[in-house]
Amino acid sequence: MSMEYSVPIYWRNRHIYYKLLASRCKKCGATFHPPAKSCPYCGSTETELVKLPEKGKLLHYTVLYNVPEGYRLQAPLIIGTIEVDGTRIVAQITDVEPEEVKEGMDVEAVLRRVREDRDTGLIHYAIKFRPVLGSKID
Amino acid sequence: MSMEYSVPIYWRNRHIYYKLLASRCKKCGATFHPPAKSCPYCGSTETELVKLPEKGKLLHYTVLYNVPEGYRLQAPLIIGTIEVDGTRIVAQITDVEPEEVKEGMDVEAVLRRVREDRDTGLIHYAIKFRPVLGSKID
Amino acid sequence: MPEAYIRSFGLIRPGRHYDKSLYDLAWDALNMLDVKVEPDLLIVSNVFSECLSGQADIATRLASELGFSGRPTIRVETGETSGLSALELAYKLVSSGAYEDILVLGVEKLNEYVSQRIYKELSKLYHSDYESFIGVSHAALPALAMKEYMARYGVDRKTMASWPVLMHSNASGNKFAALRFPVNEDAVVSANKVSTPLTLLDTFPLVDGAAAILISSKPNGSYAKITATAHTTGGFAYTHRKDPLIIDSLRQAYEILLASEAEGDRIEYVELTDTFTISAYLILETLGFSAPGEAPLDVKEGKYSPDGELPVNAGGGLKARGHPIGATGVYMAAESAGILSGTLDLNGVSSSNALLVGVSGLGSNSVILKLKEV
Amino acid sequence: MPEAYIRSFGLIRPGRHYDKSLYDLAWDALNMLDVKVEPDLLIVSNVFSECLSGQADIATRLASELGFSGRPTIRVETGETSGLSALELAYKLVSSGAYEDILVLGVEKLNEYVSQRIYKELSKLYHSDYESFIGVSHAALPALAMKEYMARYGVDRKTMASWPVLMHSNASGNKFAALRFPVNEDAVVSANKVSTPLTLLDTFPLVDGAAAILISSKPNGSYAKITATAHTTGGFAYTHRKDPLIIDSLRQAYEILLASEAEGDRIEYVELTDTFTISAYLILETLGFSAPGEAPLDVKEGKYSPDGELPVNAGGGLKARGHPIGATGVYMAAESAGILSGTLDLNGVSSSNALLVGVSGLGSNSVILKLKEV
Ligand SMILES: [Zn+2]
Ligand SMILES: [Zn+2]
Repeated sequence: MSMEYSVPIYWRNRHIYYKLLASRCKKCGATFHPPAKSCPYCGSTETELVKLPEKGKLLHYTVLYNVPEGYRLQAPLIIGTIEVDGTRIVAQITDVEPEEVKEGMDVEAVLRRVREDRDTGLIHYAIKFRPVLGSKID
Repeated sequence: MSMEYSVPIYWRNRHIYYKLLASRCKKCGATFHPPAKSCPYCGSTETELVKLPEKGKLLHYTVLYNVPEGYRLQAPLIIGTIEVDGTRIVAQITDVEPEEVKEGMDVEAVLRRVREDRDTGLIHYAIKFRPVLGSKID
Repeated sequence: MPEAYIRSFGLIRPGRHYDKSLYDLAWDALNMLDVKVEPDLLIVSNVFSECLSGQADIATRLASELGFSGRPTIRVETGETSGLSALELAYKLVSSGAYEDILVLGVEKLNEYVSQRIYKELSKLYHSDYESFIGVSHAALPALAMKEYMARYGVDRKTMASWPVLMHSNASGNKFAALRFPVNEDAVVSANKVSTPLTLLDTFPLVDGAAAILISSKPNGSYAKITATAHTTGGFAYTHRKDPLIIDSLRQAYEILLASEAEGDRIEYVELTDTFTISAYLILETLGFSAPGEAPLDVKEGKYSPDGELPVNAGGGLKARGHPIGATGVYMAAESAGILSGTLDLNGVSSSNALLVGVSGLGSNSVILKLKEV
Repeated sequence: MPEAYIRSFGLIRPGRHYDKSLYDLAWDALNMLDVKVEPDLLIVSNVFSECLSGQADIATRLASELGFSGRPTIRVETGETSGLSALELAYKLVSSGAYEDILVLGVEKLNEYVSQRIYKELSKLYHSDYESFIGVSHAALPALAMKEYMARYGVDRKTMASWPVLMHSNASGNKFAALRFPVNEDAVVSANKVSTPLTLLDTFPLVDGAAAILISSKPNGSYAKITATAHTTGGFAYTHRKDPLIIDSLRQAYEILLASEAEGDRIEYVELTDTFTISAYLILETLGFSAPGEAPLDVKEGKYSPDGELPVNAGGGLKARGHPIGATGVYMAAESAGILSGTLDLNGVSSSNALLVGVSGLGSNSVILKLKEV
């Protein structure tokens, strides 16, 4: 099955995939991820990009078995909600077995392979979160 | 690039791809191809499948260079409008070089490979038309 | 000002119809209508035809296939609420006098490829540049919301299973339901894991389906009337919403709907988009029918059962009747019109009004329709 | 009864905007509007977002990206006439009093993949179960119609090139055109073969684009008004039409439009969907502006030039301004509103009315709008 993914889309989104960027609304002050030009809370189009710290706390996670086409090699995926400095992020949790994941554990951002495009040979990367050393056994 | 094509769609359409079937409208008498449940001319839903003769006349043709994804191996394609017993059909013209095709030539239906699905290894067939022997030099 | 009536409806049993094309399904639904259909406008609700059937301009193709050539047609799409959006549009156009008879046709043909491919398509209902890209399928975000719900309100996994148990029970009494077998809580909890703690029985089946409704300004012989609608949008990404357990767009839509009604009669029946078990609970709580954290127990105690205080999804809902994405809203309206007119027996439920509640994703948009008996 | 005015419009120059997303393009077009936009409804016209951008429910995603969260939105799609269908719908909803301000946003992002992939998507505008399957691309059927036209009327290839020559000339004077270079007949004939005898210069460029129009019931400060529309469907397959050189659906739509008008003023300006060279000729002849077989010579002799008897596509048309599929109809209306209001100079054309003529494929559906100056 095809795993093709648009090269221009990936290229345009690379800052979101490679760095922990969020948007901050100048009107209502909300910070949100993924970044967007308009504030989802108040509709203001006055927003600015902010860099988030790379450490956060895992709030909730799920182990995803029914992955979409293109992600089968890595299944199951661990997907978590992470709070970073008050901002919630959904991301993959990596470098850990599903049974070792604990809600509340400290996690940090790392760049990891998300998918491979079999047809073009391209490899796509994005930020995932891994447990901070020593945090697993909290 | 992917060449995937739906297996159920191909299977359901196999009668159209393998046989020269048209629909005849019981209300206005029109015969049309590809077959459909409703008559495109009068809107009647009283139609019946009819088998067309396998020989016809090439009305017009084009040599298609910008083929869609999945058809590159066979490019350029010769696409023609063929009149079979008063019914017009659009189909590929095969077994002939582009420069040998003549409008007005007699053609006959044959089953030929239309596309290959690289991912599944499936080969898709459909009716094409080839010049009737001796007709080329008319 | 004219009113907008449901003059006729038709629907097929959702399922894996490998032997039928999208056009065949629409044909079958259309042929169940009990009137001669000569619409001034055909509105088609469909989400995935370009990608799964390889056909753009599906509305025109359908007009041609169904014998409506010549008549105008448009396709309307708003994700999982597409069918309700199409009906809302028909309501606006008929009640404003722009058209007299509009045929709304919801149709979706998912089963043209293997499930993996369908999951990929379904993930397009979420934020494609971030959520879909990092591998979030259609089930992962509901699973995260479910985890958060269970943690915040202290609800155990078995109690969470109340919803699918009720839906499978309701579907057993609906000849148009895809899954007509009962399940118990243990079966739900121990079913195949899809995205923990969410199992296969917390999700909708991947079905094809088609349903048709004729909306008319003429009351004669009609089954119900549409009296009010509301439609809102919310943050598109899961983390673009303040609280994943409150559906802001739905709360706003419900406030708009209530404010638009002169007489606020008590809601007697609800159809809602229980795309996942958690979706049903969040909708019931956002609308105020259950207090936060109490929907699962309310379900379990029978509040929303066919003989309960407020029957919900008497035909089995998305969970068990099935969720043919673009067609679903039309199914909801068709089943409700059957109940309101007493012409469709769904576990004995009768009612004089119905609230149709649609949420796409986990709240990217919400559409509500109010129906009344005629 | 209220009327429907074009209160404001914005558009970006179509092109290959690799550095901009679909949302960026929409943002840019929206920001060109000269009023604060607070629409009661957002109608998005787009054909290929699911397959090329991986995003379903593109209307809600756009509402979220553009700061319209909360407001209702729907996506409308009817193939190549999508933009005109969206505008027709806005006209019906505003002129019937259902809404006061509707933002119509046409946006298409084709250039996310290589051309081969885009050709595959474009072939979905044709009959997918037969035509697309046997390998017919978007250009093969127009090529067959072109061959038939040349044979029936005895028009040579060089005369057929009159249309692209005029369109490139017109586009040179349009700052919003994708291709702003002149071409001559020899250049058209000898350009790369796409599908003989049709060359690259007989086809539209593969561009991204976005255009926005605010339709309002309030006349103050508006640029034009929509006074009538017609919308029809025809046979979906090429061989489901009696004569490939007459567009039945368009003829029917034009008859409906003319019948709906109390006063039949002379048409002074036309915008039409010249998807291919042959499309322009067939539309001009079906509408009766040129006699059968005479459109190419009429074009060559200047009848449709900016200073001619009936200026057509003063901004370069689909051929040279560009054809961002779902956005195209909105471009047509925006450029016409610019001409009618005297605020956009397209080669000096001025007019008091405009006919916008859209045909999808070679006649699967047709949509016409009539605009007048205010
Ligand atoms: Zn804000
Ligand atoms: Zn007929």
